[in-house]
Amino acid sequence: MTASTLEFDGVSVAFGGVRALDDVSFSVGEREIVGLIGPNGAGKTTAFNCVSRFVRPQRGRLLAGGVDLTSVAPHEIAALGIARTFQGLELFKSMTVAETLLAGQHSRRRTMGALSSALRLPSVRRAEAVEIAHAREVADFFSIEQYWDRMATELPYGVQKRVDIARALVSAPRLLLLDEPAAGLNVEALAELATVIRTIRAEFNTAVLLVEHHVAMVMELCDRVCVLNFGRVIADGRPEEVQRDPAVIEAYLGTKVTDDA
Amino acid sequence: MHLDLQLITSGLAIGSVYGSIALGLVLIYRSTGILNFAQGEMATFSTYIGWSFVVSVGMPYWVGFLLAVLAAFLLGAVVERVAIRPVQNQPHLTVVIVTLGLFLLFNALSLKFWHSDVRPFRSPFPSGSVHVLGTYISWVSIGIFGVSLISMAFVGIVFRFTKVGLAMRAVTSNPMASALMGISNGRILSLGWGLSAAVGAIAGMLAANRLLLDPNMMQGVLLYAFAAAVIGGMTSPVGAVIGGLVMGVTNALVSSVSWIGSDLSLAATFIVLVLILLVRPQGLFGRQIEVRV
Amino acid sequence: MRSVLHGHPRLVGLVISALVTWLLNEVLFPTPLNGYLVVLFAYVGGVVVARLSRGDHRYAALGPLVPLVFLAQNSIGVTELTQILILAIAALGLDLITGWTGQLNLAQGIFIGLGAYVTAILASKHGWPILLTLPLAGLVAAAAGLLLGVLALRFDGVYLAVLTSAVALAGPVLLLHYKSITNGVNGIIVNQPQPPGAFADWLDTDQWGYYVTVVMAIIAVCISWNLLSGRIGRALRALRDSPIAAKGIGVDLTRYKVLAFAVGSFWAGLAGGLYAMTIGFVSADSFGLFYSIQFLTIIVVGGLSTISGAFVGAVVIYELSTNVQTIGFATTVNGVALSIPQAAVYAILLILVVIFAPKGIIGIFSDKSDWSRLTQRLRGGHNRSTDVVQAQADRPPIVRLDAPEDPHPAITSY
Amino acid sequence: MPRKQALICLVAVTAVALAGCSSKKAGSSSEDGVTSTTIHLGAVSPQSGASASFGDVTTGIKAYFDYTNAAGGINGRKIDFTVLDDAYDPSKTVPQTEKLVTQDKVFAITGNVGTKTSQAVYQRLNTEKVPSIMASGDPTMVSPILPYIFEGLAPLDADINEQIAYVKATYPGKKVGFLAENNDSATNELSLLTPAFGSLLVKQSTFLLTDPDLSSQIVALKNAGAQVIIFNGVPKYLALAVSEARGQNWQVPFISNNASVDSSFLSTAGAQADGVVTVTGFKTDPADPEVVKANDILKQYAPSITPGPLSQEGLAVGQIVVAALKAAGKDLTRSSFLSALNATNISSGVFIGQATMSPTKHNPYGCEQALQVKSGVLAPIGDVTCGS
Repeated sequence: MTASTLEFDGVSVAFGGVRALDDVSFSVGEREIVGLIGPNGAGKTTAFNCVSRFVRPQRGRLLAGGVDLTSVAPHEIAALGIARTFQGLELFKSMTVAETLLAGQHSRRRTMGALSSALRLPSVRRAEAVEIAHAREVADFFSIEQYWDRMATELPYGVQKRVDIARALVSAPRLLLLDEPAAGLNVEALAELATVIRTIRAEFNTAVLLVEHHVAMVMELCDRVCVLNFGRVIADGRPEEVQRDPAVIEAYLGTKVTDDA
Repeated sequence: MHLDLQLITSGLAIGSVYGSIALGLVLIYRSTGILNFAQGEMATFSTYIGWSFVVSVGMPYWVGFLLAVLAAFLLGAVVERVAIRPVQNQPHLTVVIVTLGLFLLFNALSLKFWHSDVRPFRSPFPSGSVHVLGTYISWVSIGIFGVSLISMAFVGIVFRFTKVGLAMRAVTSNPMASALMGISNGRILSLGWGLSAAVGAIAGMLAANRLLLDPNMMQGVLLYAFAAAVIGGMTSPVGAVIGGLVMGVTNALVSSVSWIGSDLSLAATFIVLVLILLVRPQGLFGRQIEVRV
Repeated sequence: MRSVLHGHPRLVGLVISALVTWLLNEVLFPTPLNGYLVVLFAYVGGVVVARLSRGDHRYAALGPLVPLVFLAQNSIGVTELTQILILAIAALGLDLITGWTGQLNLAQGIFIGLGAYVTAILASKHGWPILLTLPLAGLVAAAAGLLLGVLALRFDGVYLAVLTSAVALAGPVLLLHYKSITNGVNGIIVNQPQPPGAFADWLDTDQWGYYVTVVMAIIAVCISWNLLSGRIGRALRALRDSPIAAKGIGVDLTRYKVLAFAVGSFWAGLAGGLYAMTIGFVSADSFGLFYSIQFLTIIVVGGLSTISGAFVGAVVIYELSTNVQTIGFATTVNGVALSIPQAAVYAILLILVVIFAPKGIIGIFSDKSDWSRLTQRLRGGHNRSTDVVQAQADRPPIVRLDAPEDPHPAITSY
Repeated sequence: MPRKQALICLVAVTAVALAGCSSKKAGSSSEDGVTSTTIHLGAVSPQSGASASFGDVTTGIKAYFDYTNAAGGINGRKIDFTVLDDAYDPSKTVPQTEKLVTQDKVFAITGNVGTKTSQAVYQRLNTEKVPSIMASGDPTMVSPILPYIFEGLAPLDADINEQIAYVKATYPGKKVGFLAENNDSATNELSLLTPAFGSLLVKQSTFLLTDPDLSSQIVALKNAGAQVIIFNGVPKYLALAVSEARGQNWQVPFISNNASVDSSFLSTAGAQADGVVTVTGFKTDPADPEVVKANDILKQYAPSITPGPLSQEGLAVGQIVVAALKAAGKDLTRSSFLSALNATNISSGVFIGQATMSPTKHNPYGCEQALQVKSGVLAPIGDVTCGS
């Protein structure tokens, strides 16, 4: 296994008296696709939100490229090469696809540059030109170029989803967090999604951590699967190992192991 | 010492006026989610209607009073129907601008129909003051305080125990679901505005004797009433009235501090307000809004 | 260049407004009505700028020139025009805070007052040349705006409205109190600057003030456009549209919100400096809460998050609030002439504009859906009850204002 | 793209140049505003907003002009009087006044209302050589004398000096409290009260027009041991102050500025108004033929307002203007009008004594009398004093 891109090290989170995460440890290696699954309320989303720093762990460390994420502000996560998508998409409703993809590259310029922006100095123009070119490449990859000047929120749901993923990828992250990417997709789109995610890894050289209800897809797609139940890691390993794990079967008992949620 | 007590009772007296206007604000905010800048001016307008019934037409006081409250109710419902509903689906700021427009409109109409003269309007309460603990409290103030408590109880009961109140809460928190449950959203929203205008009219009619009736009677009050509603947490009738009292007493007390004095009391009062909000951003009686990620 | 009257809804709009204006002017009112004409011109100017600036930022600099149409018509005086441009500069600043960043601000007026005092004090007490004081007026206001911005981080929605209105109320009172600096309630008289040498032959004081204001307005527009059309503008809209996703892409909400307050207040301060220079008299009680609220109505009526909207809004609101006369009907009832007072006309028109053009006057021209909504309503063709339900469900929270109407620049034209 | 940019430049330059051309000031000429049948006069006053009641002054002026027109006009001409609204905001007063001068081309400004709003325009009106009578009593605008600027209201300091004299004579050695709206006229008054009373002035308490009541101010004055209250403000707040004091069982005497003691104060304060003292330059006896005539004019030509000190002041301004226009003769020019204004000497009318102006005195008032409310009516007390 290569050096880890993201490492959970004994992370615990409690809301009031409820332990959402209890001593969770697992890691995502470089260019690895890892699935995070578990029954409802198992703590998947909380784990995800810990990485985005929307939730602060009470104990434990979260390492990304040697930096402890618990000590950085939420908006600094992107600059560390971690990008995420949202289950509710959270597209910017005042922006076109093009602007969304430019906004996605926000973290690539480190300074605010208020003064140089106000005067629109040549450096700003150059940076903008580079960003536009990059945005076009990414748009091309996701086949959303024909919507370039359309308002993102006015597009069909499937296209919006692609815009959401493109917005995350356009920042050239080392780790992409996908929050239930399969939600709301039909069967064909589902099949396509797995391919898309693999291609993303190949093309963009990024590791992927996805939270997903859709167990079958996770098993097919992921290099490694981490199963949470009641805030604890009950299994962590290759899909076929995990699938056979009695603890996992027990956790999913009463619900369908293979299909949706 | 007793003079400082006088300050507090004076503050309580004017604070109950703030509270009674704040009640109307809370009613609208809670039943329709709108911050109504026109609350005070609508109350003034309704008070003039009452004044016209009682003084110009010569009706008995309570008949004129009831007619004015009824007129205010209709006015509120009509305003909701004509001016607010068309912008219901616009962002809040747009709705706020409409209520500002209503503010200007009712002010202009009061000015047009009744001119800027200050007019005397008798109070239903006896004139004169009671002398307790070395302070003088006018019967009018006691009356306003009492009625604002009754209004508060009324609004609280409407919200908590009646079907209408339940429907109001349902409409604000989940309009789609409440429509599916067969609640007529439109009627409920009109009702909310109507009730709020009626509560405002009651406050205006009772306070007119103390504030003196002129077209700008409620402008100063409205500023404090906003603050009162916010301190009270925007949704709580009890909070509105207590917020009003807090604003009244704070204003009276800060103006007696020698280095603040009366010319800075307004500034000082609002600084106190901001400090309270810094400590409790949700107001004294508001619930902490859950932060959803 | 694209046709100004591109598309048939706009044509209908123009014809209707022309008819209405004619009707108001000829049939109902005996007196000539400059005010209504000017509003109509603003409307036409709005069309031109909205159409031109769609897709090309260079045209946005035409915003300040909208009011010029009226000057050419001789329906407006140079001092009036100067004041309209000053209002527009400050409104542009408020739009940055409220329209683009979604922070409701009821205190814009006090920052204008601050700038006005800086210019007045430096110019009349310390003898500075007025033009030198203008940037300083902006900077002092920006510093104060920065402080308010930091405070505003803690508040949201109604609470932010109350915080900023508290500032708007307390500000003038404090300015009046510190008499040794501000001259208290007596105010400060500023000697208006004469045009410098070369211009003195063909410009008088008012015209000089006007040209200075025009130049400042164009600078304000250009800088605002540069800021808003690029990375910073996208960050501000991102944090307004979806704070969560904005954090996700790396926007530092705190810094950008405060930046918006500081820059927005800078324009207010600059406007204040121009105010002192062109009015020649500064007194704190001119900058109260109602003065501030005026700027909210300007940006909403003109069109939120649009640069030209600030200018069109300034023309319309200024004209409505001063030059629209009492509507006196030709008819009388029992010998008493019926009339609607000017303030009521203003209020009614304000409400009508907001109801029928919720995205502002600029919005009418850059978004077809406004017109289709309007025509649909005129035909009576929509279901009320579901409308309200939808309305309630859709209503965004107060700080998340609507999608900006500004025609989004096609990236290709950068 | 360069073509587009060039186009923009062209449009912009044309527009700016256009603005320059069309606004090129012709300079107001001596004959502006006068035709063979009309004299065009104008004024800016608050018609809307919180200070709309000050607009009663221009309503009074207009009533007198209408009355004059109905009586045949002035040397064959009728007065055409335009009043524009500034909502008491100087940033609107300047453009509105300019509009009267440059677009409406009025002959003279007769009755711009208010001190801070007039402050913003009086110097430019003098520069533009437009004869202007400001409806303000602010002494700074007429000292030093500017040739084109006159004032139509009683000078504030004359009223105040009379009040001081009254208090010193009637309540010698008593402690004085000053209760006033936080505005320029109050600051002005304070600068006269402070040297006059010295340490006897124990407390100054101010209020804003946004204050809903005056309870804390009254308590503060009472705490400071004030035995006489000098008030400067508007009728509503005088009524609030009196009723608050009486409500606290405090029978302190009030001395008020004249504008506050109007019919609305008398009716709102009711019996509590009794004893309030004020000083005025106007006749008030309802039986006086001049007062009867004034009230008749207001009733007929300004039916929408209740006659009071403000409309009465307006009437007086109208009377001074009309007298000067008549005296200027058939060949009315600005210079003949100015000479006539400088020679103003009116002995009949609503003023007490004579209204006179001269090249060294641009405010017509001189005589004052103290009045006291007795059984709901203002009655003179003491003698008329004239001269400063």
